[in-house]
Amino acid sequence: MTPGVPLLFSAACLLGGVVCGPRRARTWLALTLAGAAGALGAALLVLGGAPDWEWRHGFAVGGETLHFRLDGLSALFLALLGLVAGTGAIYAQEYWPEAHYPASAPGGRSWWCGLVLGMGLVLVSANGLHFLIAWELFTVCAFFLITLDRQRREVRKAGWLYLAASHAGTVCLFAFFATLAARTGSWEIGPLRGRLDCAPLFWLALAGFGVKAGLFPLHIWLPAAHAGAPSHVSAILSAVAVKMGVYGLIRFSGWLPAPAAAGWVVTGLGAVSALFGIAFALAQNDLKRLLAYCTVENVGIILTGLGAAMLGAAHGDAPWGRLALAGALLHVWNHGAVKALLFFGAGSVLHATGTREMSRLGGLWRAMPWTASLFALGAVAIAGLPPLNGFVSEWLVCLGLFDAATRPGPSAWAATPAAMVLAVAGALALATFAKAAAIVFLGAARTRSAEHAHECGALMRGPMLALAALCLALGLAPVWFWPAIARAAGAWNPAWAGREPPAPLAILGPLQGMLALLAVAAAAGLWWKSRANGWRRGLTWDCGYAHPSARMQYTSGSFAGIAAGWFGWLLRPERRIRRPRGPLPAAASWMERVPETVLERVLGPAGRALLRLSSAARRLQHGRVQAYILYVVAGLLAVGTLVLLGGMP
Amino acid sequence: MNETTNLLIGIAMGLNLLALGSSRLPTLILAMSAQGVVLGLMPLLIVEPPDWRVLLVAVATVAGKGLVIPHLLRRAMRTAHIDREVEPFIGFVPSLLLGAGGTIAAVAVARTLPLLPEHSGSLLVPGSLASVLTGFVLLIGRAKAISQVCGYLILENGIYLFGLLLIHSTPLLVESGILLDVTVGVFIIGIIVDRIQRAFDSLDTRKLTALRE
Amino acid sequence: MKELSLIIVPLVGAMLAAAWPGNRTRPWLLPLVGLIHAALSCWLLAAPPAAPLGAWLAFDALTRAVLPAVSLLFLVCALYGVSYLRVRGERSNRVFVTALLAVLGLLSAGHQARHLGLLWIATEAVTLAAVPLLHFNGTPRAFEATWKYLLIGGTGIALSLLGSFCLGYASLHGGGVGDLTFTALIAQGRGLSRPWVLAAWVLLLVGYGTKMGLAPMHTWKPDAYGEAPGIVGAILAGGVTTVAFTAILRVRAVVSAAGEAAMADRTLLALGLFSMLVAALMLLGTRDFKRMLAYSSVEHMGILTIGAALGAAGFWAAMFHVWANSLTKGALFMSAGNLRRAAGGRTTDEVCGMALLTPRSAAIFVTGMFAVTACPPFGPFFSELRVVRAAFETGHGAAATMFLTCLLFAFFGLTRLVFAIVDGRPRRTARTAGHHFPETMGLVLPPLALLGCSLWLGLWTPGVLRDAWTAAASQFFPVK
Amino acid sequence: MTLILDLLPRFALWFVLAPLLPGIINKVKAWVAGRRGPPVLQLYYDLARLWRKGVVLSTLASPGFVFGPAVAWVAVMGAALLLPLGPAGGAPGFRGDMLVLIYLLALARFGTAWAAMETGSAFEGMGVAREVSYAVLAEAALITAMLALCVQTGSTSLAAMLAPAAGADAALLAAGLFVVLLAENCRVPFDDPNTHLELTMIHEVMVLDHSGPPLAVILHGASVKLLLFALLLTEAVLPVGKLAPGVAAAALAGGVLAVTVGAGLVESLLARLAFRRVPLLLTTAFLLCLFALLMAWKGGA
Repeated sequence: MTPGVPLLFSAACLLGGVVCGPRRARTWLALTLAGAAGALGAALLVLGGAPDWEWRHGFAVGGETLHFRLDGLSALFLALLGLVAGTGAIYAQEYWPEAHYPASAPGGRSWWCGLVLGMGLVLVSANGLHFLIAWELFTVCAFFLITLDRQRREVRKAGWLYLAASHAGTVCLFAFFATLAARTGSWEIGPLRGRLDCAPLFWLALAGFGVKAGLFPLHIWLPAAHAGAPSHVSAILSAVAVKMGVYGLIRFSGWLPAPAAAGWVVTGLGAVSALFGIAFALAQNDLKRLLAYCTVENVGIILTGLGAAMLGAAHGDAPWGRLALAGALLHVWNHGAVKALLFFGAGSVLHATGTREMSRLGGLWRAMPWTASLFALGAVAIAGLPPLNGFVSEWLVCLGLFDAATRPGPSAWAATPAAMVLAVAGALALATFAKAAAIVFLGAARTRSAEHAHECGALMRGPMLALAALCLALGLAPVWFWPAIARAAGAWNPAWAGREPPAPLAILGPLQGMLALLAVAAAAGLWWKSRANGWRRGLTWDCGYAHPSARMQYTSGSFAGIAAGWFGWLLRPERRIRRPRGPLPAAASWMERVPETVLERVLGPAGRALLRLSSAARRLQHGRVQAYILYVVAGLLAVGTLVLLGGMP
Repeated sequence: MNETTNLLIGIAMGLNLLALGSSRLPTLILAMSAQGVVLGLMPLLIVEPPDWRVLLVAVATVAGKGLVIPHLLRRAMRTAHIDREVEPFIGFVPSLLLGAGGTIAAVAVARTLPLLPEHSGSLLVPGSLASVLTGFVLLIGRAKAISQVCGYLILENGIYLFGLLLIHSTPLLVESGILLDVTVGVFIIGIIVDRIQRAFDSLDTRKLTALRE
Repeated sequence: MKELSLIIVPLVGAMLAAAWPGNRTRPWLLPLVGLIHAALSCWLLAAPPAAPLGAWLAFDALTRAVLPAVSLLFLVCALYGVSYLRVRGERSNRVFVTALLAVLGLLSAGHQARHLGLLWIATEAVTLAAVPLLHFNGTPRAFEATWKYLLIGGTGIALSLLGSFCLGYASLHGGGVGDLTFTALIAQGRGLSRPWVLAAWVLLLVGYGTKMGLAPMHTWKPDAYGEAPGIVGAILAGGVTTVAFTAILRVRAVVSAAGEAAMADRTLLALGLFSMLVAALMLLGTRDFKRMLAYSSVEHMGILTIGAALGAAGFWAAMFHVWANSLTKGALFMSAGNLRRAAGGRTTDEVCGMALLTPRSAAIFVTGMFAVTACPPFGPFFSELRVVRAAFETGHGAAATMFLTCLLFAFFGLTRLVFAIVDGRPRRTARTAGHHFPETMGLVLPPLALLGCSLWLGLWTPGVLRDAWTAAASQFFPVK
Repeated sequence: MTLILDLLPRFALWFVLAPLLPGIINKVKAWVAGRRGPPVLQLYYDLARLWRKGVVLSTLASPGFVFGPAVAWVAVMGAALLLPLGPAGGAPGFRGDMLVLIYLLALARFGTAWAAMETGSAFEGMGVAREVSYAVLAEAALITAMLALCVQTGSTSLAAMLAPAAGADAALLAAGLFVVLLAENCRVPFDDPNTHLELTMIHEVMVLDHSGPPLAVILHGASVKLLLFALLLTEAVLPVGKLAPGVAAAALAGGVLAVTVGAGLVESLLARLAFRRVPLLLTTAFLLCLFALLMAWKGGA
């Protein structure tokens, strides 16, 4: 079967979903699931070995005839899209039901299908104009999804920020595609590796796609949007929408010749994103903001891999480049699955307690054992710990970097610091997720709402279980997924096509399996032994405090304090402290907020300067007609001067 | 004939200065209408012998600019009970200086422009430029709506003067169309001035600044 | 004959309206005439008549490429106007309907004029005919806006008259007979006297630029658009400005024939970019959503001007943009009018929560906002992207960068303002006003139809339009 | 099958020998202080006793309180098995196994941290916060050391990396790794295993609430980790891969013993650092490793 059939089916179902979304929730769910399954099916067909699907039709949209293409690279992202779209749709049934959100739930369903459709079209478009249409379609749909809860001011602000930042990126893409079209004479996009004059365009793509990908320092929109959006939306945003930016970068770095410095810059930006993203994540108190910053980190890891791959490609298609690229591509999947799982988990917590602030949570494992254990699994995976999937891809990327570092040559100079930064970022990620999982789920409940939490229902649990299973599978049997990765890598650089997995990956799988098995066995054994020895329950000893109270627990701020302090120059936390004074101190308090530094310290002042300029310009429109006529005269003189100056040869 | 036309144009330029220097609105209106009449007579001098179409244009101009429009403006002035420009944006002395300087500059600029031999000795181009400039100074520098209308009309006079360069080649249809448009335009301006007087109870454009950023 | 009917039918309609006795039935003349006009112009679009060379009035390629857009816009506005005037039943609409029809007739004349003087007459007449439309509301603010419109517009139009004379003199001085038809002027070409051509270009550009609303001559626009009824704003922004634009294009052709194409393009580009910059800065801070539309119009006039400066491809894109902008802007003006009346205010200080109060108009307004800021798949996206591409093709990278930056800033301003109005909870006073003003089909369907047209234009630009634009482009940029 | 046959004896070796090291350190400290000190085998006794004891569980704790130590122990053991034992070589031995080793240590850290956080105790939270934070710097130093070894040998497999001796940079590497060893194993000057002031502890404070078999597993895991680092340091510096099996075994044992004694001496002679000075020392270790890397590069080029 050609992949076109499920794709067409999928598009039809999603269109149906857009139409019937507002009215019929059940039909919508069926259609969305069918659409997601269709997309997934098409992607798996291609990844499984079917030839690239290419389809042209004389029918013109916007003056350009239809041209679609599904190759290994787009199929890789399409599979992720199908997965998250389906699970998210199910999750939303319980998380954002009509009964609680009568105003926004119906619209939300249509936007969801629109978003999925838009992203799908981005992936299969082989025409720049259509690519841009689909790009903007999904951007706008995502905006309306982020602002589903638009009665809340913070959500509206976050939505606008997203829209504005996205548009800034889109404008770069306008320039990118327009220049590309101007240079090649056609809107068609495809492999142009020989057109060396197109190489500088990569910088435009980097800026345009970098905004969407959340590359530091273009990530400004990301935390607020992810935190404010409903959790199923956050999940698809982080798992897939952000990856569209990554897709664009990978796609066009593969199709266009890259400038000489591109590999260096991408590696550097990736490493910086990874480090700073996770530093910000560690300092957050808002669970969903933490996850959002963690997305910045993971995109950084992916791009570090991509940058190394570009360096490798530039240095005679070095094999280590292939390793790094494979790691980056696999990390796209891994991060997608894990981050969707984590956002679903965070949504479950939010649903049960009504707050995202970690300092108001705690001890949730008792009420929500499923959510707690699945979130823990996700935390281990995203921190890149064996035996789960996050480790496999990070390991591949690092291996590529290490291999590059051991070869003499200039690329070693890029790979070595990148490897070190990734290691540090990994350690910080561990701290971040130890904190997130522990503060939220372990210990005692810090507030009443946390005390009275409840476990989520089957419709929310099911998608989480599915994603967790996928994480396990990706971690324990990476070799199964290798052909897909190899296919995508071959689409990026034909020199790296080839299905045989790199030798160490074949060993890593069984090793991880053994490790998992042993861990489970050891855990069970220790559990059994402890029980056999006899146990009794008592208050936390804590060196003898008689009345440990929930407020004495370490909070997210105190947990992150040490490491966040090292990044104080970057994070610039705002503190409001009332210290206890005197022998009988009044109430003391400590409030800390970690601002989005780039947004509030850099773009904020720049924006205010722009607004000042604007208000200066607006003062010229002061209502006196005499001055207006003076402006006409001034215009006359200016044009006259221009003509006179131009007249002089 | 150049001497006579130049004399008339000289008078028109003098009237410009009168319009710039006077604080009294009746004087301003008078200067404007007198200029209109003077210019209206010009085609009769330029085209020899004057044919019926030139006659028509001349009569229409004199009637429009010399009679109808001044009448409208005087009426508006009377209903608004104003006869003075009190606080202009550009004072009278600076206006005069600007006007005089502008006139000199107009003569200077006109010298550099390439002209047909039959126009080379004429004051048509400098006169036209001087009037346009005067019109702009009045439009920019005066606060009363009536003064601005006068300024606009002086601007039109200047353009009319320039149009005389083309009097041989412009077809009647175009000429009369232009004339009609100008007349209707001024008529409508008159109506709006009247409406403004009723709506704001004043003709001071300083009060017309509600629409702003 | 059909060409002349385009002018005569609306003018006859205007006379009929002036004489028509019934205040309730008179508005139906608008769609009637609009329909005839649209049918005629579509017919002419599909089957263009031969344009005689020396004629003063002709339906040439440029007219064919632009006038049907105006016609279509007018038809939809007329349909809206019927419902609108029913809402405003308390006022006599005799002058309004008459003037509106006269504007249509004069616009058609202006578009077809191939004589500089005639073009000037038509433009001036349109300016004057629009005056009663502007102060239809009869408020002091409306009179103030009209005053400014008249004075600034009058100044501009006077300058363009001076420019026309200069061009005539250029012909005389160059040894011609002073024939002001474009055909003759272009034929004289390099024979035109260069200094006078340059002077004429400056004056005509600034003069018609004032009419078009290019910065810094745009100052009348926010006042006029802000105070006029939405439908008038739509016709001013989508119709009257296009006459001025085509006038500039025709003059540019003369200047180009005189060998000054590079200079003309440079000034057009500078003026267009400056307009975009000013509009973007204004949009960033303005708080009044009707004035916002005016500034957006300034921005789009800048885009047209830039397109006109970028050779054949840019010209083609500009033709496209005339259509896209007219139709989209029309939808915005109408829905803004609905919002304005339902909310009883116009600034963000007074208005919010319109999505709850008038959901349909608000949805159209938001969609139109996205459309007009070049979000696909609406028309403006395609046209603006083509302008950008043309800029890169002709090596104007810096101009394209500035163009895109201005677009971005304008987007910031527009979205901020629009969402401030649409989101949130409506104020109590506005809620009661909303009950007096239900969204009837007649007030919602026309803007929706325009948006539909904009969408259709973008996604499936009809072949006949492409042909028309190509023909216009090849008329002005003959293939060497 | 051969793999398992190969792994089993090594596992036994690690399992049995590891608890010896803390005993040696304590003995050294006692000698320096002029005391007799606890027997070298003290930890064995402790472990055996703990293994038989009952467990007190905090009312707040979930099953993760018990699972955490188990996972951590498996991870440390796994990491240990990846390390080649000189002549015995690395059992699986594949490219990139040194990264697996580092990440397994991280997993172990996650396990113990998780278990500590279970109790909701402020002290344990404090310990975990310190542990995971200082690990960031320690890991930077460790990975740099690994990079230096990789660059030197041109390989990313532990067996190949550790076979030859480190070159000119051996001293730098040894110093850096030694500091990392002290930090990762919570020895003086980073932590004081013998202190009773909870506010100043890292590792010990994390296990405050553990008891019985879980505590035994934690303590055993800690000793394995100590041995692992000692061995890593030794193998990085000595050319064990190039020696005859017997000599190599002796060299290894001697090296480990020297490192252990060194740790004991440091512990006797130095006081615990103030916490705000800890990052400084770790950064110094990182810089030492970085210089080693640079020298390795220079040697390679």
